[in-house]
Amino acid sequence: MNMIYIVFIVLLGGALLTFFANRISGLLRDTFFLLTILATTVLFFTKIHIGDTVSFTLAGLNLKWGLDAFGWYFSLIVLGLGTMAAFYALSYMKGKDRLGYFYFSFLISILSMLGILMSHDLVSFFIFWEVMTWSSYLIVIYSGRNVQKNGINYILLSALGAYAMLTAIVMVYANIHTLSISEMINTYPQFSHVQQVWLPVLFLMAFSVKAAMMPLHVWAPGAYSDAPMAYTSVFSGALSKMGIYGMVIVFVSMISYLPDDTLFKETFAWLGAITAILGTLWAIAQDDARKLLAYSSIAQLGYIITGVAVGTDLAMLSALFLAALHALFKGTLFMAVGAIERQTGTVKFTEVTGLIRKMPWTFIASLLAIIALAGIPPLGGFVGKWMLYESLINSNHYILVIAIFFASTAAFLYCYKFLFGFFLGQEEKEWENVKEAPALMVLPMLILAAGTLVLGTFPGILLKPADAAMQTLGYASTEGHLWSMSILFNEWGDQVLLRPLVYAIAGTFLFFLIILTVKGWKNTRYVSTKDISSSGEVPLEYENLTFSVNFYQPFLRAVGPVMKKRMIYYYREFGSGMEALFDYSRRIYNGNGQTYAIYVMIFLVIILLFKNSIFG
Amino acid sequence: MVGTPVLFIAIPLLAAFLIPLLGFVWKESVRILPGLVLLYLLYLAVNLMGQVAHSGTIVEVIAGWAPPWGINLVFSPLTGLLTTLMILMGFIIWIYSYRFKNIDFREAVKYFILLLMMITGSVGIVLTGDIFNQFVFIEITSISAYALTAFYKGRDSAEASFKYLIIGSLSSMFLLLAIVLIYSQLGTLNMADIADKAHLMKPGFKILALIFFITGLGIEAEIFPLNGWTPDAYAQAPGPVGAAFSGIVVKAGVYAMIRVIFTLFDVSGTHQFLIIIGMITLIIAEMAAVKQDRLKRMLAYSSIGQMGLVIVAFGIGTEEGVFAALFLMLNHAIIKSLLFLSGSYLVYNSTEKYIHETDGLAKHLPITSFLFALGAIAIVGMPPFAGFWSKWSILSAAAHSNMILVIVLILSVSIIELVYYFRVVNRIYFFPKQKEVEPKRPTINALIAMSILGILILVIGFYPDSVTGYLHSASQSLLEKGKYIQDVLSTGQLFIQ
Amino acid sequence: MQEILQYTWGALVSFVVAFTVGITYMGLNRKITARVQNRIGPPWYQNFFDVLKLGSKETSIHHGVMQHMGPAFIMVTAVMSLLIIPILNDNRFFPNLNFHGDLVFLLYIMVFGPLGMALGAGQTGNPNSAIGVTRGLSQMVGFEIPWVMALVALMIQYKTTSIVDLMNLQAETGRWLMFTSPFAFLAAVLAMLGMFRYAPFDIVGAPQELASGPMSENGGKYLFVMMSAGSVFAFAKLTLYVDLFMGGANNLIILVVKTFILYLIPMLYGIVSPRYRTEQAIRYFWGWPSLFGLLAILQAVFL
Amino acid sequence: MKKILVLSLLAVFGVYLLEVLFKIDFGHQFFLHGVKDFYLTTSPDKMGVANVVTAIVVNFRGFDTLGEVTVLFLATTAMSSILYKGRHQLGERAVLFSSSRIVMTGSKLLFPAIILLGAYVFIHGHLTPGGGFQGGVIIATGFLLMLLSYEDYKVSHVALSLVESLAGITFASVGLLGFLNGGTFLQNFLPTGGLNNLISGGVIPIIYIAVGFKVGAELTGLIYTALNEKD
Amino acid sequence: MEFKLFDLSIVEYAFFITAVLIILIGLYGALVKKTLIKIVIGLSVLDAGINLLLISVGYVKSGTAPIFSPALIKDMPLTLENIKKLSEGMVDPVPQALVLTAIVIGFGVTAVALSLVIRLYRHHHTLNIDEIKNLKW
Repeated sequence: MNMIYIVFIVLLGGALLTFFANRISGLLRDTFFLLTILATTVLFFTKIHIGDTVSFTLAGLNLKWGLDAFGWYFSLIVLGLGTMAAFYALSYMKGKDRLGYFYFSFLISILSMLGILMSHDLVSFFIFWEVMTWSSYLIVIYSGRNVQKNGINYILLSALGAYAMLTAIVMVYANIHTLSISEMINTYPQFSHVQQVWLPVLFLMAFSVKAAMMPLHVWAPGAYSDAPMAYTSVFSGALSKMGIYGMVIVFVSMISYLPDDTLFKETFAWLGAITAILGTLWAIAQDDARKLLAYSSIAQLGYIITGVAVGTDLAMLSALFLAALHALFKGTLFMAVGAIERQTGTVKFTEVTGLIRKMPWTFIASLLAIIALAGIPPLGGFVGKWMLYESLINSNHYILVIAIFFASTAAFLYCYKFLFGFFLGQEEKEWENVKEAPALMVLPMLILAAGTLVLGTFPGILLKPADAAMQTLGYASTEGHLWSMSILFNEWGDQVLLRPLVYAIAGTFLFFLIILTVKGWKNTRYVSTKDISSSGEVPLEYENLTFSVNFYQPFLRAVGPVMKKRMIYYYREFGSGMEALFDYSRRIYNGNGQTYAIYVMIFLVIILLFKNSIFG
Repeated sequence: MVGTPVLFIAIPLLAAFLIPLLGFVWKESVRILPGLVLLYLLYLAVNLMGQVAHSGTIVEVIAGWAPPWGINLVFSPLTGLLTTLMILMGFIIWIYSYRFKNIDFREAVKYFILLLMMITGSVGIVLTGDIFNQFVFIEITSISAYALTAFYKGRDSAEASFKYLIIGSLSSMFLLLAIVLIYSQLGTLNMADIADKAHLMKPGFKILALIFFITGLGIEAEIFPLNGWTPDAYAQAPGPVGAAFSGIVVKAGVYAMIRVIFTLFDVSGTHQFLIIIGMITLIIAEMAAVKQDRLKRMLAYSSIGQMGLVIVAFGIGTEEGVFAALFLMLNHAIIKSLLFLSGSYLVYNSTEKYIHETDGLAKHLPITSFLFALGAIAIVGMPPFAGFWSKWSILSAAAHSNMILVIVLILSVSIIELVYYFRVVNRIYFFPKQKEVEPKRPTINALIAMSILGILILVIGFYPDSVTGYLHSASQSLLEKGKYIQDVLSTGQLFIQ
Repeated sequence: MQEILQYTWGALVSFVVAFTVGITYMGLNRKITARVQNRIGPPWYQNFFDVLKLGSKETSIHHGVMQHMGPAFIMVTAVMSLLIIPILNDNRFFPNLNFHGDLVFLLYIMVFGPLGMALGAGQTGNPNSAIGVTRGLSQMVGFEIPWVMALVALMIQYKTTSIVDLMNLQAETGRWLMFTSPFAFLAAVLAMLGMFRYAPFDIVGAPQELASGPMSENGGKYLFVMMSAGSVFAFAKLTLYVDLFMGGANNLIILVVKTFILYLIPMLYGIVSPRYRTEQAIRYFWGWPSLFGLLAILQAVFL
Repeated sequence: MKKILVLSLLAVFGVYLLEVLFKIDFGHQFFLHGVKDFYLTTSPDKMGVANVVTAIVVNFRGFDTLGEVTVLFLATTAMSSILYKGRHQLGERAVLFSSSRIVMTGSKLLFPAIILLGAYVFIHGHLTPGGGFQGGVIIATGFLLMLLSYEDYKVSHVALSLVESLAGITFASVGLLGFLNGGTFLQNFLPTGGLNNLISGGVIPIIYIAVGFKVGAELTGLIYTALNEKD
Repeated sequence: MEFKLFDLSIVEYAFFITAVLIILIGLYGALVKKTLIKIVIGLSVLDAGINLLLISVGYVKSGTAPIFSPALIKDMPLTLENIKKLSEGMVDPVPQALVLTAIVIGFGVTAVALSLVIRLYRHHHTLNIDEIKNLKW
């Protein structure tokens, strides 16, 4: 039996075992869960090699699964983050109910993501896509909060996208009578012009939903914040990347054939940029950490989409790099929020402050992740951002680069809000007894955060598989030309040597940190944050010194007009309008049997009157 | 040789006549006998299916008169498939309703007779090769359905039943008119014979007969303006009967209509008409379902919508389209029955059957709720459950016929469908339970019945090949009109006395 | 090894130079402001004493680890930008890391400091610090736009992202970019007003409103590091402008003269200006300066 | 408004229906290959049934008749199911008539004659006009007459359902016997006898007698159920 | 055959016209009348109309009943030719058989309908169909 089958069987079987073990004992369930994900990871990375394929026939359709370098790159994200989140989940979910259900959905969603990455035909791609949708939907509604709002929004938009994709798939199938993705890509140039335009549009609709692109992003804030954080890290870090995965394929294999005057790429790049900007602005306005991170995810995915849409070597490389990196730091951040939620019971910046001394490890992980998110040099985020900017400038997207830059500058605001809101500021009495999260939660965060640190200096570790992935897509190898282990080049030949820069930064930082710490070490003592000089007075105990409400009021006032109405407002208007229409339509059934009989006669008479035109 | 198709009619009739008698002897036999009959028929159906797959259509003449003079039963891959499906659904519904609600002996006698007859009538509609005989079976089915709709006394069931009856009477009127028109032209009632001679009819007769057939059978097939009775009847009938409606009766109605359109009259434009009418049915029904506040009405509207989809798929008219339609009929029978069966335990003790009464029942009825959720996910076409494959086949059939608009409409409507199903599932799982609701634990029979359906959904979902072979031969047999005529008309000569 | 020593040596020397010049400029600023306002003002070397005083003061309290790290972050920014920005046209004397003076890297390392400062200030628990920080960060989003526009305009016009390349270009042609790309220069200079946080953009640490904003709670060694970093960073920024727009400098004296002339712009503008509120400041930067930036890009693309 | 709508709908319907019907050459069936000729010749020739309609009803289209009987059976079942109110409420007359002695006596006199007429009609179904249905209806009128005349007239439910079921079973079993005899369902397996003899036509009289019993019992049951309905 | 208003042949179609009129009257009753009983009556009338139509379709001009009664046969030997000759003068027996079935079915439906009316009256205490609208939308 082929290893590919075995991986899927292990995952499915493990999921079911976990589900049923829940009835027997919690320990057994946890063991199964952990074993399943570990076994999958190990089997996947040791036994399945790039190039392996299996094919079989189901319902008269030829289905083919296999692994290529491109899929491998993304499965790295999925399984890496998935494993970490699994460890994290063990501790995070402890004591909650319906755990069998949660772990089952978790594993199934991992399975579906691997399935997507290994599908070489459209039907299994779609099947796994839908499985991914509902398995993640199950987790979104797991908490039972706002299911009717956020859950439905999620499933609704996902279905919208999935059905758009399904339309495209059947169009392809009807045209070329085969479902193979590579076949579709090969024959794409021979499609009619209308189809050439519509196919990518429909596919991209599906992918944009998962990648939370404007204007299909409205599900994301709710869904991300409603799912348990152990899963949201996967959700935002890995699952949304499936959208990116699809987008890359569509852009490389279809849209690059379209004539330039269709403005396809431009539109998409701009949609990505607008997503980034709006996501950032809305993230700034949030008081709920989960929402903040959700909007931030939208924004980050916006960068990635822009990179994909621009599609030059460097842009694509940056998009792939950012995709992996986003998994690392957003995974960390969601986990951190989860840890805080678990330890304090709230995730509102307006409620919890000053945790830095209570949860130092969480803070360190968050700090690293935030620095990576902001794209500040010594960490991995900078590498991705640098490549993105350079690629945009190199490929003459001048205004786009400004837009992206605006978004990433504004991102500092919410980055700071995250750190300040939770960790800095006043240490309130209410949170005096908060403890650091258990090691099983902290370690995954730290590992992921360390990943960003390593990648900041040696991006080549990740760029190598990314490069291999791009070669699968038909790009030439860019190693040595655009990147090496720790050097980045742009397409004009300018370069950034990361190592000396990082060493210099680290050296300076440590030097001054040591100076600052050592100087007067003995005499400097820690005092409570209450003990401050407020206009020359020491404030009293009960004075409120926490600044967290209306945090960025001036800024939001400046960008006010943009943020007057959220996109979801228009969706809601549309939705309620439709529901009113539906409600009106069902009044046809007015309850009177005679009326129904008259309908029968009307139907008959209409057909009789038009029989010549109906039955030619 | 385990039997012939006529046993599908004869044995249940015999049983139905026997049940009152046996009731005098042993009361429990009233409940058991229908099950035994159905079990035997299931065995028979499966055997005959194998035989048909092996050696082609079985045509059985009645009373020894060859077609077109006598009545004949046709057990082709298509009718055999539908028969098997109906018997299977009937058997499952029997398991489910073995001890459903606390009805006394006298009621049980009537309930099981009527249920058995409804199933038999539907099977007869499918099997028979005679147009008037089909009418008789339609009436058998309808009368049992009226009575079963009005079975519960405490509700507005009589109202629903009366509406059904008015429209059903119109339906039988139209059918008879159509039969009159055909007979006045051709002097024959055998379907194969009519199909063979249809070109001899004056065009006016042909079109008018077709229109009457479409109207009359459209009522049974729940086409849009003709389906006023449907939601009421589905909602007011006992749960298993609702399942039987959507799993059995409607299927028979659709089959009759499709047989008329595909085999009897080959009028151009009918297919487009089917697509349009099916589409309207689909859209209106799904729209009406969204704002329903009663569970069973919602399911009923959804059922109408699915039937519209089936009709659209038939309207596509290609082998793929017919395949898709049959697949959808199969899946819909299984899934919607599961929804009705599990749904009626979710609103078991309620009189109004409001959706909000199901809030938070997942904790109290875990398996029922799970099966309902499974059904909901399956019916909206989420892979890897059964509904996906039928949706896929419809879409690919439409795509092969270049009906992009149809695809888009079907999918947009699917989104609506998804919304209202998931809303209900969410309520069941995540809303706080209403205080005054007293959930009733399903009996072991009910659990078995629902689980069988759930397993079927999974089996078809994960391994669609288990049914696609039969469906393909069925769809071919529907489209091979000449072969049908030949099969029926050539068997006869041997049997003349 | 020798290279590393050389770099370190260069870094140290340039640090000292930048520190001295920066502090002097600040002193001059105080003096000139005072004179304009008809006061006598402190002597120009007053700031040296201030810094020395702060450096030698003993700090006895702190509010947590970020208070140590914040100033270190700021210092990193200052030092790194100094290392990246070529100080003189001829690199031999100050052979820093400027052999790849990449503009995008520079842009990012320049926001490292504000973030560090914000973190350090946040740790202190003083609400005024946080308020100041939010204002500062908001304002930063404002002025970064014209600033980036100007830089992008330069980059695309000359197809390079390296400062060194731009300097060489000016040296070869002999034309300063402030004349060949006047809109970029205008945008950059207007952005510089915000960068220096002098009036009218001084709401971040407005003493009358905020009791000195982010800096409150920081005294002694912290303020010492911050002040030195600030002065070094100020000099680095001015040098960058000189490098980019004014042809760089061949020796230190020319550099000092050019930077001082440049420094006069925010200083004088600030002296005669009232104070903007944060959102006014942001809107200001998104108004004319950004328009200039846009024009600069258009010029770069079409001319 | 509704009336106008309905009238116009009906007008259109009627016009279209008549338009087609007028194309039929009334009284002249023009189809050549219809089934009726076969029936008309085969019935007396091969089956020994003089009444061709009976031959059609019971044999050629006997399956329809089985269904028809089932419909009646279902109608009684349905009616009693619909009107059933619980185990103790049945058996009381809802409608009471006070008839005069003349009516009562007359009914008593007429009743056997009616029953006899009914029996005659269904026994001679294959020879003369009439048959099981007609005979059954006549029998039922006899019971109706009694029920109308006597307010305490009772028909045994058990007996009714026994007759119903047995008659139904007879019909179905005769059909099955034909089947088991090596032929097809409802096939004649008895000698046909001579035309216009009482004992002729094979199974046809047997079935028709069963039908007569069944229809009589069912119609009586229907009337009885409806009469016993009490508000 | 064309339909002319003043053609005498209209008499020949009296059966059809009457049948259709009865159908329409029945339909009118079922569709317009408010009382449940009247609706049921309408449906019965409708049935009657259809049955009449069905019968008249099978009519053969001056045909006899399809019964080979001794009076008809007289002393003719029952050869196939004779039977054929006799049968030519007979009306079509098939519609009669069908009508028999249709009547019974109509009867069954009417019985069910009436029992439903009883139930409805018991439940709603009215026979007006406009007031029996608990189930809608």
